[in-house]
Amino acid sequence: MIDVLIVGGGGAGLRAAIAVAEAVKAGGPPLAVAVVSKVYPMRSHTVSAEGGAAGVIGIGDTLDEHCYDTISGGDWLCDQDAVEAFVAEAPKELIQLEHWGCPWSRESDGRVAVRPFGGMKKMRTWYAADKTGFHLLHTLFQTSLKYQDVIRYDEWYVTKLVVDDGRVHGVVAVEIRTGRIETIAARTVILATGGCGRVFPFTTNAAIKTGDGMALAYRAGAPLKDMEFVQYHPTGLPFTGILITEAARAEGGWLINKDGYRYLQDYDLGKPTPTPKLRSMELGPRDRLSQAFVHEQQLGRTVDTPYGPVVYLDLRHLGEDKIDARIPFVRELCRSYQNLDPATDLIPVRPVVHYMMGGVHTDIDGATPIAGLFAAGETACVSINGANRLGSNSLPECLVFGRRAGIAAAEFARSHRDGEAAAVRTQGDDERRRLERGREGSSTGERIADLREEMQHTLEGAAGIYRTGDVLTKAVDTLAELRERAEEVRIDDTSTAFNTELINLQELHTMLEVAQTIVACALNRQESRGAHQRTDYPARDDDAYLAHSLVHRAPDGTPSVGLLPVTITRWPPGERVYGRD
Amino acid sequence: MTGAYRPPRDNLWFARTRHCAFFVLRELTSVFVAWTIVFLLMFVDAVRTGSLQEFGALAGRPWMIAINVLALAATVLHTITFLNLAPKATVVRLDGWRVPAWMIQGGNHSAWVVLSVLIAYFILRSP
Amino acid sequence: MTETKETATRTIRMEVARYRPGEDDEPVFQGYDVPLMPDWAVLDGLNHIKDQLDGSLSYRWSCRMGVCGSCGMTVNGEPRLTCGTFLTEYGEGPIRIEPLKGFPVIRDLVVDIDGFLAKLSSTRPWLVREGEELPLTTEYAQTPEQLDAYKQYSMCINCLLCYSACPVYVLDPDFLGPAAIALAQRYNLDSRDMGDRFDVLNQEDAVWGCTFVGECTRVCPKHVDPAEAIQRYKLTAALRSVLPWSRR
Amino acid sequence: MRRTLEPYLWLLFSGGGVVAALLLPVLVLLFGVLMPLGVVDWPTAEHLRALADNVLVRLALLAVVVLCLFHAAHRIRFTSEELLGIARFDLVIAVICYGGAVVGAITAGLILF
Ligand SMILES: Cc1cc2nc3c(=O)[nH]c(=O)nc-3n(C[C@H](O)[C@H](O)[C@H](O)COP(=O)(O)OP(=O)(O)OC[C@H]3O[C@@H](n4cnc5c(N)ncnc54)[C@H](O)[C@@H]3O)c2cc1C
Ligand code: SF4
Ligand code: F3S
Ligand code: FES
Repeated sequence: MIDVLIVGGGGAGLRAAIAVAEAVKAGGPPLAVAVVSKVYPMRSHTVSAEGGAAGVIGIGDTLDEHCYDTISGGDWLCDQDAVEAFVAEAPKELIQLEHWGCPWSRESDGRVAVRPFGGMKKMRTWYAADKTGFHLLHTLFQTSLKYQDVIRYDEWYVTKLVVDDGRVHGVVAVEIRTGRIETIAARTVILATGGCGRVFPFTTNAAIKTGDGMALAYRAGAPLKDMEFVQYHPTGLPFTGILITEAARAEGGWLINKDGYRYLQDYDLGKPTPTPKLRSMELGPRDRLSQAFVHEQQLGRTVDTPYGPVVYLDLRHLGEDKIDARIPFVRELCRSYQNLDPATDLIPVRPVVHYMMGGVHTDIDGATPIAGLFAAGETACVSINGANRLGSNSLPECLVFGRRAGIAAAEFARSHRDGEAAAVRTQGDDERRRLERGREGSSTGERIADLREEMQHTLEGAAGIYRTGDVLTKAVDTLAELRERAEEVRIDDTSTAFNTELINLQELHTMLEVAQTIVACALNRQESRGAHQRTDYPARDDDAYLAHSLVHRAPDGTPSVGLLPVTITRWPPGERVYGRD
Repeated sequence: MTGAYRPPRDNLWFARTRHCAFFVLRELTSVFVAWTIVFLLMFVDAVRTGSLQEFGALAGRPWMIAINVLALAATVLHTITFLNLAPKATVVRLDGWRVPAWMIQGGNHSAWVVLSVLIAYFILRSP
Repeated sequence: MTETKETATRTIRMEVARYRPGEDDEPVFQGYDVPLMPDWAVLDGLNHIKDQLDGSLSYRWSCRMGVCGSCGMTVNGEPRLTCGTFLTEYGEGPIRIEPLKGFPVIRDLVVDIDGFLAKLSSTRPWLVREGEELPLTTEYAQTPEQLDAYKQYSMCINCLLCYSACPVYVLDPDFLGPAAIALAQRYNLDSRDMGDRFDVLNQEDAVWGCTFVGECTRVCPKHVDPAEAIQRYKLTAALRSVLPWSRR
Repeated sequence: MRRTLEPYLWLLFSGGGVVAALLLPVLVLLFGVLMPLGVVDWPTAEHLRALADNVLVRLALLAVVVLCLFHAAHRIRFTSEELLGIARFDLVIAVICYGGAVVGAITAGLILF
């Protein structure tokens, strides 16, 4: 019997695991803590975060300013109590990571260095060159090795939450290596499974980001929140979708169109200055920058490539030395994947799906409405990101709420020491039978990949940067039909050992489920706010929609959307102003 | 599940890549280092027992010369590889600045040349 | 990934090692023809096989940007990250894809790396402090020069190409190996670390097993230079053995 | 902690490597190639004797011989194990290799002193 079972070994999951292990070390009855992850923890997608992690340390910066930037960046859809807690704890978490050995970049006097970042009024983004997530994840993973009591289920894929009578009792998981299907009983479960960028065709997200945790919670009866808010990052490499970090602009990079013109000045984002200015031009928020791209495209001022229209990111004026010192990974990526050198060439870029603001609805301690079930990291929606996340807020989010969820789960496990429910075994058996059927093979039916592609293009068409009611309505039908077709797919792999086709099939199901919630929420929100832009409802409508979307799974499996008020503490809704002082 | 596949030992691993072959060559120079020492000891023995004549005759045999030409090639290879790799173990930092490998290597090779000239001078200078 | 608008007129042959436990006694090669797209990495070729030709092929991948470390395989005899190795590097083909050498093969291109994780843990790869911790309001000071002293060794993505390339490891799986030692050195050389890893590193199967083949450094995609890390620790350990009062 | 002799052997190996690198090529070149070929003349017996009678020179020679032999023994030990896959007999091989070096060193001592 596991006390705290964490699904996911990325930034949020590992931080939660260490929090529980430390709580045990600090005294009280011992707790069995386990991390289940479908990849080895250090392969989790946190590894690819580049730019940095925000936390107030600089002189002349205040917690309130970080709150305000976050809330206005999120177009007032953030829960302000959560933002306040987040902003207050972020610096502590970043220092904690420093104490664990994270190689933060430094000032010459030995203090941690900070850099500017999009939408932030002050310099408060900590960074480890441009491999922040990589260093953060490896520091967490290596530190977690110190706690030998943390049980690890590496390369186990969770397919189901066992929930009975409103309370979680564990998970059903496949050991990928052997194909063994097991029910792992647990007093509490923390979902830290990351985002779902893979429901879109063109994304910075890794293959593993298929929204599993969201679907697990949703199927188990927990609501998802704000699923319509999908962040496009303005600068992805055209073929691969590899991210060119915002740090490239923070260090002084320019976005130019096909005429070499810094087009952002036409979109109320300020006037061009030779050196970067905070909260202005290239350092505006991501939603606004990605929207500007679409307008440029409509004006015919983008450049066509085999992989779609692009604009250019110009880093040439920064010079080789600065590029190598501050953003070496950008240069490495451009050289290996785009065959160009940013010191001498323009980088072609276009907006790319990057981050999910929405996720499993939780309170400020990561608790979901299902007793014993918690969520943290990108898979959760504590509502600090609102309608648009600011770059460098999400790594600290993983840390702050990973820790909070860990502590809350430990607390819950200690106070609810009752045993497992009878339902656990039957639910586990049903799930095993279902999965075993997926290994029986089938030479008829469509290919998993084809359905996946159809889903991705449906989403891109309907829930892209700009949306409209008609297309969304059609997408609802397409997705429903795809779900049916996904029940009868062709299966080539019938073996038990490392059967990745079985996993891909489960992922297709979870992605379809998540895709339906995205489209349903987008259809329901008849206004434009942050990353959700409806051409048929171009204005923000605070009277009707200053509220979170909350989506439940109806008994027939379709999403049913409602609204939940936003928590406002000290910052009443206002206009989002960038580049104007 | 039946077990994982464990590939058998590859007896020709050193022939699979140029780099591995070169590594083995580098290591095998040690045989010639040993030979050179044996040869030198024979020489010193000849000097001390006054049998230089016989030694000279032996050293002049064609096969002996052939071996020593090989030994020369091997010891030179040893020198070059060994001096080039030395900076790996000895990272020198001056005031935080890391002395680049090529400088250390350059220094090593210069020392080699100077020492060789000195030795040749002491051996060859007429008394 | 976006749909490729250009259609490939040419294809390239990929010969992929297949091993199904229980069915095969040893790996067999299976050939597939994939479109020779100018931008495709070897991994894109594998994904094409999996998606369109044969769903039963198993291999690991995730980030496809050279940072998660999961897609290492042997490509035409060389250990490579398949997401960063392009089809066009191989001219007319064929391209032979095998699992990383030196590890037990679980299935097709998937190898067992648990041994490495155990080794990594054994070197205590975390920051060791003694005495009072600073409160969570202050960081330990570290100058850019002090950061530089270990930074290179902290870049390891655990892709294990170095193990696969190291003949010593392939011949003797007990060898602690390049990446684990480089990561131990990453902490040893960190100005904030007070730990001591002499007991683990000064072993015949640890630094003394390395005969400085140097292949680890040559194949490392992240320029970690594990060969250097190991030789440096040999010097440290040797000096410490003869000068017992010198620490580090 | 298990004690190991490896650091000491490695120091001998490295020292020997440096000495061999710096000194051996010129010596083989002169005594093994150029003199036997008659490109340069052999030095006179007196000159050589005078050199060899100098205690410092003899001590230095002994040091060179010992270090180089250990260098070679160490490499031969590992290379033979790697090439032939006989690492499990390491103990025996080590005894043979380093034993050879010790015998060589004693012989050198006898010749020199
Ligand atoms: C390219 C890129 C750059 C970014 N840069 C920044 C940045 O500079 N600053 C910033 O603040 N944020 C950045 N982000 C966002 C940030 O990195 C992510 O939001 C964050 O890392 C998510 O962490 P996580 O712990 O929630 O999930 P992940 O790190 O994605 O981990 C998910 C874990 O869940 C496991 N898992 C998932 N499903 C299952 C299942 N069914 N069964 C078992 N295990 C499962 C996975 O194995 C994995 O271990 C970036 C994101 C991307 C894609
Ligand atoms: S040292 Fe280099 S090759 Fe080895 S695991 Fe680390 S990154 Fe990969
Ligand atoms: S290849 Fe192997 S032998 Fe040493 S230098 Fe690298 S670990
Ligand atoms: S897929 Fe992540 S390193 Fe290649």
